[in-house]
Amino acid sequence: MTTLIIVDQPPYGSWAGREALDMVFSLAAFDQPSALLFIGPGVNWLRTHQTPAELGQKSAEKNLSAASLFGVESIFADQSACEQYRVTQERMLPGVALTSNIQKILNAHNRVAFAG
Amino acid sequence: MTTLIIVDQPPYGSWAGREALDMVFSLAAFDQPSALLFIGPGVNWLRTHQTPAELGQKSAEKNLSAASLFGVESIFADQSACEQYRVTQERMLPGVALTSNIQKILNAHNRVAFAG
Amino acid sequence: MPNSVVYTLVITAAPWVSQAPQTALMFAREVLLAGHHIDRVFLYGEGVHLASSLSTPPSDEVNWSKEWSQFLNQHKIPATVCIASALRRGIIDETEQSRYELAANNLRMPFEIAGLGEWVESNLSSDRVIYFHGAS
Amino acid sequence: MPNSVVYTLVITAAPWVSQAPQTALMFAREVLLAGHHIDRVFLYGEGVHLASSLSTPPSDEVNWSKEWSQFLNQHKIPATVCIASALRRGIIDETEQSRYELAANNLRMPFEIAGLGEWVESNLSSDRVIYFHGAS
Amino acid sequence: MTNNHHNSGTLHILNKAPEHPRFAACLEALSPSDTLVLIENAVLACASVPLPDQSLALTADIKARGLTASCEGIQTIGYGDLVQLTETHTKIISW
Amino acid sequence: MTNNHHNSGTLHILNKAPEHPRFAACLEALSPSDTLVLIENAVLACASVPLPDQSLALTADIKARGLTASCEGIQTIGYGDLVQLTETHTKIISW
Repeated sequence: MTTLIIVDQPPYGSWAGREALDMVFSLAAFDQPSALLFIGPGVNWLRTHQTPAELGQKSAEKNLSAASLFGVESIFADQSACEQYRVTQERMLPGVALTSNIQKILNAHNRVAFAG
Repeated sequence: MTTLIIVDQPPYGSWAGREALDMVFSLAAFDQPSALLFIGPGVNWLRTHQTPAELGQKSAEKNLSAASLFGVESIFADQSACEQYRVTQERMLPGVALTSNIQKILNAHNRVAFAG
Repeated sequence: MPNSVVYTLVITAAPWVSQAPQTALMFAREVLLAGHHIDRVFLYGEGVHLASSLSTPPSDEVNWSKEWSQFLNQHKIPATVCIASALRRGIIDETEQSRYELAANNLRMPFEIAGLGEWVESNLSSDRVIYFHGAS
Repeated sequence: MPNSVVYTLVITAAPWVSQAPQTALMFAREVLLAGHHIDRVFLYGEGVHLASSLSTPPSDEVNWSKEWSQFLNQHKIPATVCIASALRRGIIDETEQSRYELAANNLRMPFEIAGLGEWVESNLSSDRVIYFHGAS
Repeated sequence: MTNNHHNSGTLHILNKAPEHPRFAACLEALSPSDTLVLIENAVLACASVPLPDQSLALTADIKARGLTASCEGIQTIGYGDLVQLTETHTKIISW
Repeated sequence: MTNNHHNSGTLHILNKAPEHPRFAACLEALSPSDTLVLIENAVLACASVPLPDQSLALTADIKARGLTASCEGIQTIGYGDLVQLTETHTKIISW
């Protein structure tokens, strides 16, 4: 029973996305299947070349890169949001599955939650 | 020099509007001129017949009604937002000036702020 | 009771900011009235502020932290505050106070600080996990 | 200095929730570098959490409460926490602790608790009042 | 509200005002067999936007906001009814 | 960024993502003589929506979000430049 965590907030401006990732990492730590879905401005998590040193925050990109290492099953992203924010394939973290059918992703997971 | 405080959050779901009103009441308490502008879903503050007893919150309507008593100079509201939310004249708190030109209201005040 | 359902409630937004803790409390009361069971209440993110022992609203306003605490005590429902969310936001129990050599603690009883593992466990042991988020 | 400008900075969102306290600190440093003056920093609404003495982020993350407190101390800038916002959210100094008979206090130095009157006064005495809000 | 058999659709609990991006995201995610419950700020939608047939709204939130007259077209429920819906739906998403 | 005379327009400081209702409200309120500074989440607009000519964006926020390449069409500034803008504008609105 895979738990899907949805991220709809962009990184750096708020902590909501980081807290969503922590949920997914915890599921993985306890060997529970998990997946991530990025929608709306949340897809900005997926852009490469993030350099937040000047803000004094840790890299969201590095934070998310740990996801597949930690055993997160799938990382989905809304294709139209990626297009809107120009998160193109060559500027996107590897391993992201684009979808144009959010409803289908939601229906395929028994437990679906936002972090906040 | 009148300070204009803008409310764009509806009542009850968050405290932002109440904290905006507190700012206006404080200005009035120190004899400083103040005004309120309601935009977007913030116009739901202006609807009469609010009965929040079941929620365990104090009435936002009563909270706002105190504004003119406390010496707030003007209460403005975005006309199109009022129409969108069907806050009609007969269901609106008295003393609200409708505007279709937000820019003009903003330009007429030297200090303009949101509560959050 | 054949139709009894086991719930976990997760609150992710703070009182006096959002309506989430209020809605969650109304919901929780009806869960028990319907003969169901609340396995755990879990506070995450901004929700951890509900567990502050120092919240002091004006005397003519409901104290949602106190109301929640009374409800939990009365029905002996375990309530967990996520440790990572709590430490960042300055919600501290005696253990964390001494671990980090802080000047005070402010966790309201009966809330307890623990990791997200408790949430993971609730996901497994509960029939329903219901989230109460903020509105903004 | 003929072009010196007097600023008040108002922060209305919490650290580890929003970027507001970080942006405000970067801005404040540049204000002083430019030879201007900061009359007061005012914490309002969710911003009062910046004044918690108990915030304990992971050791590899910046502690924004501590950074702000050091900046204020170093430059002797008064910092006021709105009393109404603070009491509801459980940010308490010794005075309020004894007034409300609470078990602890958690206001970080040099922040002081006072009313919105201080904000009104800053509106009069400062050339610029700059607000730093949350992003959600 | 009285049937006790399980519903195969998803129960969506939405608390955001219609302007909030998550409001539109929720409505887009709704399947025909799903149920939508508007709570807190989301009940403001009763006065302002077209809602799908499978929408319900919390009475206490409607009354608080002075919307009783504006919400005549929508079925209203109490907190107990909401609990019952979470009982009959195995899958629930809070937006 | 170097002139020291006062500007009669309003300085708008915007930190919300383009989906946030306050983003649109801010852009609607902009007069031709005003200046708009995008900070924090608002710099995401550089990659996604058309912006008025009088727009500036904070470099640190652009770099953090990996948007340097996407923001070539917009003038970028540092925190010190933002301070200077608040010095030359007597009227400032933070959205």
